[in-house]
Amino acid sequence: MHISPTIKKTLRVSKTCFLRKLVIASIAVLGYHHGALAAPSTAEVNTTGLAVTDDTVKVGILHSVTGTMAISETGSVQAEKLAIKQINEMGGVLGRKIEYIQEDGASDWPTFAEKSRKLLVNDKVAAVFGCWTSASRKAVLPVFEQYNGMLYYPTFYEGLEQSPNVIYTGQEATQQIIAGIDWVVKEKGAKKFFLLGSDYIWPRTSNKIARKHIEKLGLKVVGEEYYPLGHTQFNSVINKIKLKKPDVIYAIVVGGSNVAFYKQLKAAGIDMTKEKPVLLTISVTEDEIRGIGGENIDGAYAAMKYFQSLDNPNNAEFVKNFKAMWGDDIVIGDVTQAAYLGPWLWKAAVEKAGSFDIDKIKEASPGIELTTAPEGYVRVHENHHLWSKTRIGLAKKDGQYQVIYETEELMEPDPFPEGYQ
Amino acid sequence: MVTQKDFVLAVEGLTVSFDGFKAVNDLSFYVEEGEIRVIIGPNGAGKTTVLDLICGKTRSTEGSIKFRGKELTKMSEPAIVHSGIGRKFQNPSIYEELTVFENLEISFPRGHSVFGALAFKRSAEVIAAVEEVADEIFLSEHLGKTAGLLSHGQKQWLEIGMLLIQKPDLLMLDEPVAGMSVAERKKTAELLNKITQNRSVLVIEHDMQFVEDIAHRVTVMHQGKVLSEGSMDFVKNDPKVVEVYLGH
Amino acid sequence: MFADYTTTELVSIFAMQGFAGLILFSVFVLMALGLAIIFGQMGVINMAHGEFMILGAYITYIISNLFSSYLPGLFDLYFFLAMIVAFFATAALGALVEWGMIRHLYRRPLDTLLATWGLSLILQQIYRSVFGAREVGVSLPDWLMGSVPLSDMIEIPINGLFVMGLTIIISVSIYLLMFRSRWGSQVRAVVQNRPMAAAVGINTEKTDRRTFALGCGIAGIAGSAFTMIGSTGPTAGQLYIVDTFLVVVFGGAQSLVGTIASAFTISQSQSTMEFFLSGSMAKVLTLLVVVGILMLRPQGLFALKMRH
Amino acid sequence: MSRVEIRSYFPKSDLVNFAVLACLILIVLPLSMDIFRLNLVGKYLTYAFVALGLVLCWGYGGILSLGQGIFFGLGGYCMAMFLKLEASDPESTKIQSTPGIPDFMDWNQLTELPWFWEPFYSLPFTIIAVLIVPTIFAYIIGVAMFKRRVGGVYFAIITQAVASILTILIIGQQGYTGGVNGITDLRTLLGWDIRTDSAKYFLYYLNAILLFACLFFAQWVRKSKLGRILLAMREREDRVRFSGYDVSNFKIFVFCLGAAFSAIGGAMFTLQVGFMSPSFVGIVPSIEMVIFCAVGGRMSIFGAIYGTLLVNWAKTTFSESFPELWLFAMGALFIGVVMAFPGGLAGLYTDKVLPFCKKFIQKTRSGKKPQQIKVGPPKNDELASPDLAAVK
Repeated sequence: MHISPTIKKTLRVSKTCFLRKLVIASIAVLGYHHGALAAPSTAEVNTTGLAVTDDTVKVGILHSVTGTMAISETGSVQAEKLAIKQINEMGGVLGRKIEYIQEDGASDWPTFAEKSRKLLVNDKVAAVFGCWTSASRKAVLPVFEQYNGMLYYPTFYEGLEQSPNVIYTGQEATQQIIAGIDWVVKEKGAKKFFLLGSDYIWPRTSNKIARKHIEKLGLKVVGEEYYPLGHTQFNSVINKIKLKKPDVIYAIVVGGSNVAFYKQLKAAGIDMTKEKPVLLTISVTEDEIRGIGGENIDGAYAAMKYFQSLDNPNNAEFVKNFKAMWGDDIVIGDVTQAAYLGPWLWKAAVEKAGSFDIDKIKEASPGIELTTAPEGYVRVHENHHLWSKTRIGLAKKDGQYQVIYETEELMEPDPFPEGYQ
Repeated sequence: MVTQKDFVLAVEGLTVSFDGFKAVNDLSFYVEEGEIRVIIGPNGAGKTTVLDLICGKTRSTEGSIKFRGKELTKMSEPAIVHSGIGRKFQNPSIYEELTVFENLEISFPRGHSVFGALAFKRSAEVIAAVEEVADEIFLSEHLGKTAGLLSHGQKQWLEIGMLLIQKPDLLMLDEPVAGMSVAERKKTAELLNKITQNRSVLVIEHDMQFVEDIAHRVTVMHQGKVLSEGSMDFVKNDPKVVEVYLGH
Repeated sequence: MFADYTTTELVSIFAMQGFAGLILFSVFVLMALGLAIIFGQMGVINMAHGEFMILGAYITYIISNLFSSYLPGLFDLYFFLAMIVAFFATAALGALVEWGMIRHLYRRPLDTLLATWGLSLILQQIYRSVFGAREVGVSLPDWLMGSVPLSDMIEIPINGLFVMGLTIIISVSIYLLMFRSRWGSQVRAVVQNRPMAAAVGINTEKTDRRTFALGCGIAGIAGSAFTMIGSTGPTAGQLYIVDTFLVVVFGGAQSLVGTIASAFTISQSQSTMEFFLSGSMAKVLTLLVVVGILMLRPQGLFALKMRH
Repeated sequence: MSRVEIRSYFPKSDLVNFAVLACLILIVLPLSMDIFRLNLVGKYLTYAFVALGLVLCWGYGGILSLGQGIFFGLGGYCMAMFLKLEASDPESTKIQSTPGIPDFMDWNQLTELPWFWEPFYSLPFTIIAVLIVPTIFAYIIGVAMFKRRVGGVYFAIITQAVASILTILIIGQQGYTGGVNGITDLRTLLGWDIRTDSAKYFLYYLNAILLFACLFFAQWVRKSKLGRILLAMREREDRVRFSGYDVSNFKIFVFCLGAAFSAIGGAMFTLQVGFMSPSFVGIVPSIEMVIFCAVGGRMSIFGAIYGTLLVNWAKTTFSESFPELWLFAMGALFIGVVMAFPGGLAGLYTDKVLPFCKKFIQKTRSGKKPQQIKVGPPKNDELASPDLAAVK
């Protein structure tokens, strides 16, 4: 994986504040004396008429600020703004400060399509960081492909998609699922699984992958249930769980339903700390726990690539900066971290390509690596997804996860898993 | 028992109960061809309910209503109307947002199906019919006026006119002169006498003077039953009727 | 369908599902009682009912935070205070809304629907601005958590029992208030014949305002109780509104007993079906059956036949 | 039709309205906007179909449906199914385990096309289905409700419930419907790329022409006896019934008509936006469409279109600059229109602007001398207006 040494260096130095300041200072000094060197000419780096001037470059942030999804997407917006701010403090991208245009998708898929068209056609942004649900991504995807835009999509999702115009900074389903199930089988001796989800594509596809994998291991799925989005009564399914006595409840419940599900699970006498059964989820990040309440989910396990409690210097720095910018009581979940990677990956790609042109970025993206990622180290795969490790977190009363396991190797992203379709 | 063919309307054993309360209880009466029958009775006697039952607004629990030998109790309201019964409501029930012309036109018996109404044309025939009725109900000067702007009496006439244009065989009027001035009342009696030449009429009324003016026969109802029936003079002197009226 | 289970299991299933149905029933009753008063008695279609409930939930959230910061010793008891405050706060908001908006619209029920929908949007945005777009977690006192085991299969959640108890208390209070108090007879008089009620000296405006406020207040208590089983977020109220209206309409809008009966029917059938079908299909079937029955009996289960 | 007939169906004032609207939609907007904005306007105009149907249903018929999104969605889905099949030819889906079926079916382990998708290979069938499927659905609901005399508030609530049932079904049956994502990534219509600028212009004009066709039809219905019966019915249902009309049939008709209009809007939406999703079938968009109609004026077919354009324009502008304020504005709009201007824009125009203009004209004509202006209720001739003029 080729990456220019200077970029690598730049990324590494961002690790500590002191060094970063030094770099900014030196860039400033350089810029002062040798302006032409620091910022290559606009005509050179922008041959397709994007909104790039001699000292600014426009990007778009497209998330729901209103509507039902605002709950989830707030964290992503904050992370993207933080990354942009930090990049600007380091001197921007190719010597240009990033200016962002924020649009509201209003939790409404056609609005997402409309706004993405606005960002690409009217504002001619160089990249868009945004979308959260699969539905919103599906709605904007044709727009990005038609107008040749670049989307950095942060959410873990069901896979089954691979567009040259999208960099998927979250995990696709196999990365999250297979490692999680392997772990619970090996460590907890699980044999019987109960699959549960909200009724839409991500939980359904994920459960399909999970079921295939479970059955391949020669184990049993004893139940599979879906409830409409926003459903708040889970007593029936809890009864079914009690009756089927699975070893693992594999839960992919989302949104407000989550809160109801965990509260009712606890109230019904299923104490997750006793691990009878073990609860393994791929949909509850620290963000969701705030609504659920730490005491209600204490003892559950989650399989994803990032937890706020992850112990490494990159993450310590990230959490510190995030809190400094957005307040001390904020929590950071998996998607928030993935959203934070977006601007950095884009910056790296632009610098590697030496241009803002979308086609060049597309080409330059595979192989980009971030050693400064809060989750540790990520690398862009040929299929525009990220190589990343999957970790298992144990939910604690204080609303944080304790990381108890991580895969040794980076998991290869495989959006179209053989035999799972 | 007389054969029903002699009657325009034969009501027999009619009963309706609302959650156990029998508003009309085993009621029977017969209306002859060309007769003006007035139903009187104290409040709550079930007079309006009888009209509701005949025109199908309320469904009977038991009993039969035969109009020219045809059973009405199972027919839909529009079908009852088409068989030749017209009904005026207690409060003037006209379309206040439409003009007098349009009010009458809607009641003109043509284009009653959905597509009939879409294809309906305001032909010379319709205009002539409307103008003729308007003349009868003293409103020919007001054809273009929005009906909501008419006086109370005029509204009553308009509704009667809306029935006339249907050319019904049996006309049912619920308190046609309520709220009218003396002059209007006289005009209405005149109108009723004119229009009842070739049809039967069933009237509910409280105004005894008016009843005397128009009634051929009177049926007195009390607590859902017929209390007395006969000419105005007869019922006026019926001790049962006196008892009920004075008792109140 | 039944073949997969043994007889003892089936018995347990029905017992557990029956109980789950009872919890659902309590939830429905709590949601619907306030609406039944507002819609059934006053004819106002309050689409913001869910947002009134969420106000109650947010108040519970605030009070639980206040207790844990300032009176941690009394934390176990905060819930009762929270419910009372929730009641009065939502009732006050209800009275304000009635005064500012609803009273001008009594003759146009369909317009109350649109106006209150607008109100619901505004309230949602206020919640979002004040409490943030994310859901808030309301921590419960320990005694409300956990369950009472009856057999090794059957366990009864304490918060479920609490909600049920609350439902009974509120239903009985409403009954007493509406049918045994002077105020209740005034409300019913106003509903049945406004001019007459005014003529005999009832202050109809005041009665309207109090009735509306009472309906909203009950929504507040319901919202407070729902923090135990559901989520508290700016848009959570919308999840309830269609179900709630169906319960009220199905019961026969003017009958409080009907509301309770319909809540019972819908909740039991839904929870039984949920066990044998997927959750989504159970929901669809329940809604279909309710709509179907409403077509056959548009006046609802318990409407009186009236003379026209 | 005689000249008199035509005049009675299209009185002068309405002809002016038609001309103004045509001028705005066909000339002014396309000339003053780039294709991106024009495409947005085209999208808004698809909602105008729904609002137009609501004017007839709600304004004239007094039937408030909170489920118009159902028909918009069904029409849109019919069109989307055709386009999706075209986009799913074996060549472009060859990476799937079952090539030749839509991608989402493949993800859901479907190995062959469900039977009800088959006919959507045919464009003529699709066009008929766009109109017929929602209309039949509306007919079933209408018969079930109106024959049983369910009306008013009850009808509104039940349509809402039906909308939520359908949403859950569409989302739950994702193998057949595309689930919550909807049917996306639609590219061509009979090989013609619908995403190009020229296609967008064409579709905009097609949309506008269809809208005008619906407007003319609505105008005809409104001015026919049926329109007057609807008004009469709204006011005195019993009177109409006892004048020999089967009231329920008229309600069913106007409800079906509203559904058919909405369905055309839905199909045009799919063509212009390039996808269809269950979020249109739900309650929220259905109620929003009612507000478009209310803002424009529930009694005015022109108002419905201006209302739709205005609200959506405001929505786009507001949410671009102050996303947080948008809901406040929308909420205030709902309350304001209902409480202060029940007649909507159209009412404002006829009650305030028109009299003011007349006064102004009269004043300027008669110089400084204030002329006697008619006060109180308008007299015969004014109100009798063209209809009666045609009679006499």
